[in-house]
Amino acid sequence: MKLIIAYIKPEKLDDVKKALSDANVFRMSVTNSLGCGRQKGYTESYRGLTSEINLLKKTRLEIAVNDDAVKTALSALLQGAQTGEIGDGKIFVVPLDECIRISSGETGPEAIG
Amino acid sequence: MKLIIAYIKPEKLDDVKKALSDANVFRMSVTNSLGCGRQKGYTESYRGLTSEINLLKKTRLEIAVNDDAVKTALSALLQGAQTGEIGDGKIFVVPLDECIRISSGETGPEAIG
Amino acid sequence: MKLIIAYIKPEKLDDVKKALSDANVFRMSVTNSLGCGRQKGYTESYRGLTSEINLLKKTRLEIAVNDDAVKTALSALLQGAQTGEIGDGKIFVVPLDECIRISSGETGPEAIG
Amino acid sequence: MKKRFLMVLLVLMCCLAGGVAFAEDSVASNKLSLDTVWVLIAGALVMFMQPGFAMLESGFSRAKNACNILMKNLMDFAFGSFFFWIIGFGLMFGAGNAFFGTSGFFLHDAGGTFDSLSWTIVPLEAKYFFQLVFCATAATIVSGAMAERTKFTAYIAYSIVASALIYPISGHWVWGGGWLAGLGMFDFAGSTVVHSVGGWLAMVGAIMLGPRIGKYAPDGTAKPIPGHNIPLGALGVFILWFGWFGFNAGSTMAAVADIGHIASTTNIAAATAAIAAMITSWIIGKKPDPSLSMNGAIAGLVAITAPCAFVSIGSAALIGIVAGVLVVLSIIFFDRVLRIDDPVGAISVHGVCGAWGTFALGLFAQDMFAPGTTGNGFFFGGGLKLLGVQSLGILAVFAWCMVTGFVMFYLIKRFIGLRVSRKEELRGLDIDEHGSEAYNGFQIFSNQ
Amino acid sequence: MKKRFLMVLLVLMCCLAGGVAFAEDSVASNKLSLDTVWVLIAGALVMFMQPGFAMLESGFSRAKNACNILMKNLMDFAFGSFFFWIIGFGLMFGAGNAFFGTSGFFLHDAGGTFDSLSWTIVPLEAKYFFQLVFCATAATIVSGAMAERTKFTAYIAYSIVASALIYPISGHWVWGGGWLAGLGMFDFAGSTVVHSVGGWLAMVGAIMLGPRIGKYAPDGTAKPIPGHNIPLGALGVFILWFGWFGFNAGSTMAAVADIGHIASTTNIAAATAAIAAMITSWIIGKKPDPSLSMNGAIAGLVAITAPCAFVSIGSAALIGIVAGVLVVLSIIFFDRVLRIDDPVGAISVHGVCGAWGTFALGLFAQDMFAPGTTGNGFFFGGGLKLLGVQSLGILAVFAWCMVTGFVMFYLIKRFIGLRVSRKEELRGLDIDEHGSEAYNGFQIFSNQ
Amino acid sequence: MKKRFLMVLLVLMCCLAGGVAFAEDSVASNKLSLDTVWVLIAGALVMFMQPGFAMLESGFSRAKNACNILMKNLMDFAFGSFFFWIIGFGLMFGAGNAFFGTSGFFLHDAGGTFDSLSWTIVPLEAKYFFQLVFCATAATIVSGAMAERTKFTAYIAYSIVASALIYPISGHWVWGGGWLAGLGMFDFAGSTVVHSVGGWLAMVGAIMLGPRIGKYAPDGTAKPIPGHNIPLGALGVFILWFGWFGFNAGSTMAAVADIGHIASTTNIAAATAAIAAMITSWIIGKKPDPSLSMNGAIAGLVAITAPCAFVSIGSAALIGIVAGVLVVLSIIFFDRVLRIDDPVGAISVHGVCGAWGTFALGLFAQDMFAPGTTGNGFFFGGGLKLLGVQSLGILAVFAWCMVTGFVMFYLIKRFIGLRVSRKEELRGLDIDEHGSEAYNGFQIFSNQ
Ligand SMILES: Nc1ncnc2c1ncn2[C@@H]1O[C@H](COP(=O)(O)OP(=O)(O)O)[C@@H](O)[C@H]1O
Ligand SMILES: Nc1ncnc2c1ncn2[C@@H]1O[C@H](COP(=O)(O)OP(=O)(O)O)[C@@H](O)[C@H]1O
Ligand SMILES: Nc1ncnc2c1ncn2[C@@H]1O[C@H](COP(=O)(O)OP(=O)(O)O)[C@@H](O)[C@H]1O
Repeated sequence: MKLIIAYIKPEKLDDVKKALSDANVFRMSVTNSLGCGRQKGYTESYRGLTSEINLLKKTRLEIAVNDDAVKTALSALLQGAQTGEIGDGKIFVVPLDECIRISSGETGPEAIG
Repeated sequence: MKLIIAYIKPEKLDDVKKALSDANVFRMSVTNSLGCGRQKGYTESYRGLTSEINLLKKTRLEIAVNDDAVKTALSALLQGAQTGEIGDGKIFVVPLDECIRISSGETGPEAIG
Repeated sequence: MKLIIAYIKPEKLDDVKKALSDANVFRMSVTNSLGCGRQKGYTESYRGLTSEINLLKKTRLEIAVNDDAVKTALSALLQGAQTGEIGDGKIFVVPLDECIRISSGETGPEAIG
Repeated sequence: MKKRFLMVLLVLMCCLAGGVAFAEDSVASNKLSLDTVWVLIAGALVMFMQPGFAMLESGFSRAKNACNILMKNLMDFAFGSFFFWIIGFGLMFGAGNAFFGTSGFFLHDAGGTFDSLSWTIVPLEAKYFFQLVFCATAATIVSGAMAERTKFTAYIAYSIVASALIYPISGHWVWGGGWLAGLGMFDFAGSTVVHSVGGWLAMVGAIMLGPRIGKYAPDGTAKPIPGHNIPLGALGVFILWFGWFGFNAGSTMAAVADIGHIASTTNIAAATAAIAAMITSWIIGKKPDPSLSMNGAIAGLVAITAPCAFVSIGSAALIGIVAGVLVVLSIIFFDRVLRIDDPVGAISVHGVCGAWGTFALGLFAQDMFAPGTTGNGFFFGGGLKLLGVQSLGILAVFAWCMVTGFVMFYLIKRFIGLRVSRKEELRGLDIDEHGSEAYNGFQIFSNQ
Repeated sequence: MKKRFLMVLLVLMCCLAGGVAFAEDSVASNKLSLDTVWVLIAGALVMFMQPGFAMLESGFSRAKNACNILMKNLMDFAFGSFFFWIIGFGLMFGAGNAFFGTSGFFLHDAGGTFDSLSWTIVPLEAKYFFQLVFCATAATIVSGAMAERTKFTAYIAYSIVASALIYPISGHWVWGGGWLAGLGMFDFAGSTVVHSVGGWLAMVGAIMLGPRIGKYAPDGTAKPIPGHNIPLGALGVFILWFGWFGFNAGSTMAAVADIGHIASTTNIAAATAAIAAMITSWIIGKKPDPSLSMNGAIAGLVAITAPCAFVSIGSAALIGIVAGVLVVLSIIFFDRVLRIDDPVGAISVHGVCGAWGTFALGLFAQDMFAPGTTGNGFFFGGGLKLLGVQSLGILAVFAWCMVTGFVMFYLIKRFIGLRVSRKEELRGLDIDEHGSEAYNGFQIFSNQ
Repeated sequence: MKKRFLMVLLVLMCCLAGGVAFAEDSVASNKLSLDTVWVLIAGALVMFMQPGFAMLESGFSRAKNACNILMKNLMDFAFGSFFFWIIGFGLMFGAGNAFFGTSGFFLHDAGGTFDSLSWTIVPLEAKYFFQLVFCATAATIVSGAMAERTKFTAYIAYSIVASALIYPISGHWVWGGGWLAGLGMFDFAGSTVVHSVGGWLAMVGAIMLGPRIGKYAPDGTAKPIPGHNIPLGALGVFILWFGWFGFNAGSTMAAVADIGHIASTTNIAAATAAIAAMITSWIIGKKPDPSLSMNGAIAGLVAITAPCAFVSIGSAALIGIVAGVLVVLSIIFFDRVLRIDDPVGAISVHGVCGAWGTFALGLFAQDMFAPGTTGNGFFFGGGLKLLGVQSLGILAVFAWCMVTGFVMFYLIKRFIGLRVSRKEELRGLDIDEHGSEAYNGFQIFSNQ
């Protein structure tokens, strides 16, 4: 099992969700985060003083999947989030030792979906 | 060492914290997140237009524990968060290679607690 | 590759960012979180009733690095965040199986930076 | 086209004056216009207290219920405006018996119907408008105490009954020429008539609802459930303070120089009460509590509402100080001892301090401020008579609200249901009652 | 030093009165003072509607565009104040022809220049101030419909043209002694003159801009884009309701007892419209929708603006009910059928309900309220004549706004550009247009 | 019971009039009533500026200090109301010497005590109420400049001293018949008397406190610390603009037709200043800055406060333009050159533009607006005399505030402590000073 962590552009969330569900991945968790990547930031000014905003708003997804689903999930993520521009985001894959569904206590691959 | 990531119902946070501290787990980090799981969402309407909210509000816990404490932590989590209903949430266990206490620079199992 | 997760004091973020960039680590993601650690909380009161706030505000960093950069990143983190006081925070290091840059589809070590 | 309209009005006025010479006619018409302008502006200020309550109440409760509270505040004013026109105003001010009016519904004046308001010369509709906003104030007080757990439909039902029946009837006793007025009870701008009625109904409602989930630990200790937007609540408090100048000074329903006095007593009582509440909260809780200090200001305003025209500035300052201390102690008493969950403190602010203000009139009134009306109060050698009548009025209105409140909420509970489901309460009323969120896009912890 | 100033004023007034005896002089000067006080206070209340619109519009759109909307509301009032002084007031009320004024720029009164406003005795500058805030109301309506995607510079350009030219000219037709006034059209406080003008210009603007990204799915179904701060929006609605007492009752531009009637009709229409809109939204969407109910209240106020002085309270209640139902249906119609993206419902609230109110005047007017002006409307036996003129007025103003609106926005599009870039719209206008964030530090989801 | 009260009042008024015929009597009583109504409403509008400041200041600072700022704004008004009654009003307007009043404490009028206010006929308590809200305005200005780092107790101490002593004494010089009045200085509604006093005290406070942590980089460059809730700040600005009609037009303290002129000059100055500030910020910072534009509107209002009754609309527009440019440059100057950390720009808005407005009176005054008072200013051929006196007044009040401000804040620092600890400042004053959070449940980044 793997835990996929993806940072995407906020406005791409809907596309990504669609691509994932087309790939039969329905479970995920979403937060927002500020990201510092290759993408250049922008300038904000307040009362005549400017500051470089290099922490850009990103949406963070966490998706736990079974080993056999990793590939489809990743390609769905890529498909949904990719525009080819800098700032499209990153995907990280982390090993997942265990997964438990709280309601039933089920564990392992069955619990993921 | 393991990093436990748990998604629970927001209203269960107090119970979970109590169960964990009963099991001698006192350290944790909490954020909130939007989750897409088996639980059905609800309908929101705005100005006559409805939309299906399938990203439900969940509370996300991150708990780093030593290997010997994983079991007790997990059962405490289960005990505190379980109602038996869909939507109770999920627990993910990820391997943790290293842990460092910033204040002292201690590393490994000593640094966790 | 490793995924470094660090909880630091909010007011230390600027120092940490500076230390990291001095160590040539430029990419990271930031969220805020509530943390329960060794640091004692404070008391809040509302309408004459007090409650112990033991979930303190922390800033959470996620930094993916190549194996050879782990050490410098960690020492930069320590340097930027350390005051020696309780509450300075924690660093967790998690194995990272894969990393993908969404814009280009690059994977592995090249995709990290 | 307003031009033609105005000319006609002018002509009309001249006609009204009949054979009287022009100069005199205009003096009278100026007086009428001036009084009407004043009553209307004061009424608009009182109407503006509606957002004051709405902001205060929503700011002091949780984000997940904000839309619901706002809707309640909007809708009780809407329904109140309608039903007070149809029924309420007639019950309150129409000719009838010592207990309620029996005529004047739909503002129908059959001649002499509204003699109880003949002491002010402004047109009937100006009277209706001014009295209506008072009625709405009483009604809206309740939403704060019942916040975060009441069914929307139940609240609508309550607000109709309160505006159409409960408030007008006890109002008739004091302001409509009813039995309390006959006995010589005084309540200048409504500490009892408006605020206590709201406060006591709030109490019945809060009791019948029970506390919010999580408010009391299994062992009975009260837990804080902090408000989500204190700046919004503070704005509400300031708006109320502002509107209160219309509430109290406007209750002359005539433009008289005396309104300067009323504004001064009103303001000083709010000020000293805010200070006293802050200090009390400081002593009890080790820190000056913002929400209790704000409650203090409102408590002072509620308390000075009855006596504002009859007491000196110094007395007003004292009345405010007592109100400020009282409101904090009362909030703690209701919260911890009686365990009645009142999210914004409406019972203590409006019920308890409304009673205190009405009673204080019996203590601090001085004949010199309105000769031939209240006479002197207890502290100024007037003996116990006035104090007795005031106390009787307080108790009578209390009893009236208890009885009618319980019957009303019982029937609502029976036939509509009073409280939302546990699940709905946990998720927030905004989603289940209105399908809405107050702060879309904001990341908000929702673990309460 | 005010002392000396006041004395001089007093002397001046005596001089003005010439040989007239003191008593009469003072009666007249009292009347003048009173009228001026009333007009000024009413004007200030109308000015206060600016934050009403600002809060409503920013609360009902997304957090990432909040600063931008606030800036637009602030700046259209600033530019409007300036250009209405220079040009607008003269075009609207200055002596001229049936279509526009040709004199009175910079408030220059060459004697008889402002005869169209001679029905009110208040000083010229009081007239200017009162009319200015009406102009600003019309102008600011548009920002809501064009929210979240309009270039700031384009909006500034629009606001100058609207305040200096478009609004004053159609205003001249009805209020400045122009051709519609000549035909006998009535619009007491501006359902058409103010609100419809704003609403129709808003429509043109929204059409020419196109919908916000994400508003319509590829298959054309409308998607909700919820507002980010409903409490702020609700505050705006309450402020507008409050300010409307100045808007309608102040339009007498004289302190007359009739304002009590106007306040009552105004309030009841808002109330019944809020109720009707809530029920309509409840039926259609299964739940009582907060933002539509709030729109309902404003729709009622817009509708009663034209007839407020000419209809009974009962008629006002009916006018409000129709407005409440109409506004919800109209919002849905524009949103789903016409697919014109209007984030806050400005077209339906101000355009459609402004037209309804003007039309309703022709249905519900009763001669008794302002004898010799409107005469009876259709429902009171007055036949179709009034209704016809009212309809003509509605159509004429509609046509005027369509034509001038399209020309204006076309030119702006051509020479300035109307819409921000896709990237800017996605990131929010606050950052790219103003380098600012409305809620610094708050964690906000920005996936829309 | 109000009935009886009113009747008595009527009788009283008749008695007051003695042997005078009825018609004349009523003319006078109408005038008295009208003046009182006007002063009271204007006073209430000025009181409403308190939430204006509270919202502006809390919106423009960080979320973690919002409760603290609100409490300061609430409490300085509460303490001010109290101490201005006891001491301040007597010091300012009581009979005494050229430097301060020595009688009239507790509003005690021993006959002729308040001759300095005898130019207005309204009752003494109306005068107190109106002057009180001006005092509170001056006092509350300071909280913005000292925001986010001042101890709560220190601020309370400051607010008492300022309302009871500093403001009343310099006020006496200009408005209480003191030496500046004697020399012929004019300040119609308080550019200097109210705003500059607040602004200069704010400057002393900000200097003695030092900048907020993180405001200046080690190399001295200023860093932006953005406000957390710009919509709230914008609401504050609009409320202030609204309240200012009471501030300026109400300073006639009599209902005179001239208030139309005052409202127009006031409004146009605010408008042009907002535009000028926006353009200036646009030129300097490449984008139109919301918070600076809003400061601009207030700067224009501050500047026109002194000359509003004495200058033409055109002059007012110019005064506003200068104020708008000046305020932006001044804010930048204080921020970057002098490195005085003023989170909301209070020093520049109230101190600097207050001085500019007072000076501008000497430039733009025209005899025709208030014949026999100011005479013509420099630009209208009046020479340098008026300008000289105005300048002297500006400098005298500046010096007074510097000296008393430094002494006061020094003593507070010594005996109470002026600034919170580093830890408290980092965590936010809300938690350590009040044990509260402004936005409970909201997830807010707190890395500053
Ligand atoms: N090494 C990293 N560690 C943690 N987060 C990262 C890392 N690299 C990128 N991110 C996250 O991904 C987001 C997108 O990065 P960006 O550089 O814009 O993507 P790209 O390089 O594909 O253009 C960043 O804003 C940040 O949140
Ligand atoms: N595969 C997954 N990946 C990431 N998050 C998940 C996954 N499955 C569940 N979650 C998180 O857990 C929450 C609870 O899931 P839910 O389906 O409601 O639980 P259950 O299946 O136990 O009823 C979800 O809202 C989501 O935040
Ligand atoms: N075992 C843990 N699991 C998850 N998060 C932790 C753990 N220990 C610490 N943290 C996070 O780190 C933060 C700092 O912990 P703290 O005890 O204050 O540090 P220290 O022990 O170095 O003084 C906590 O607030 C919490 O967010």
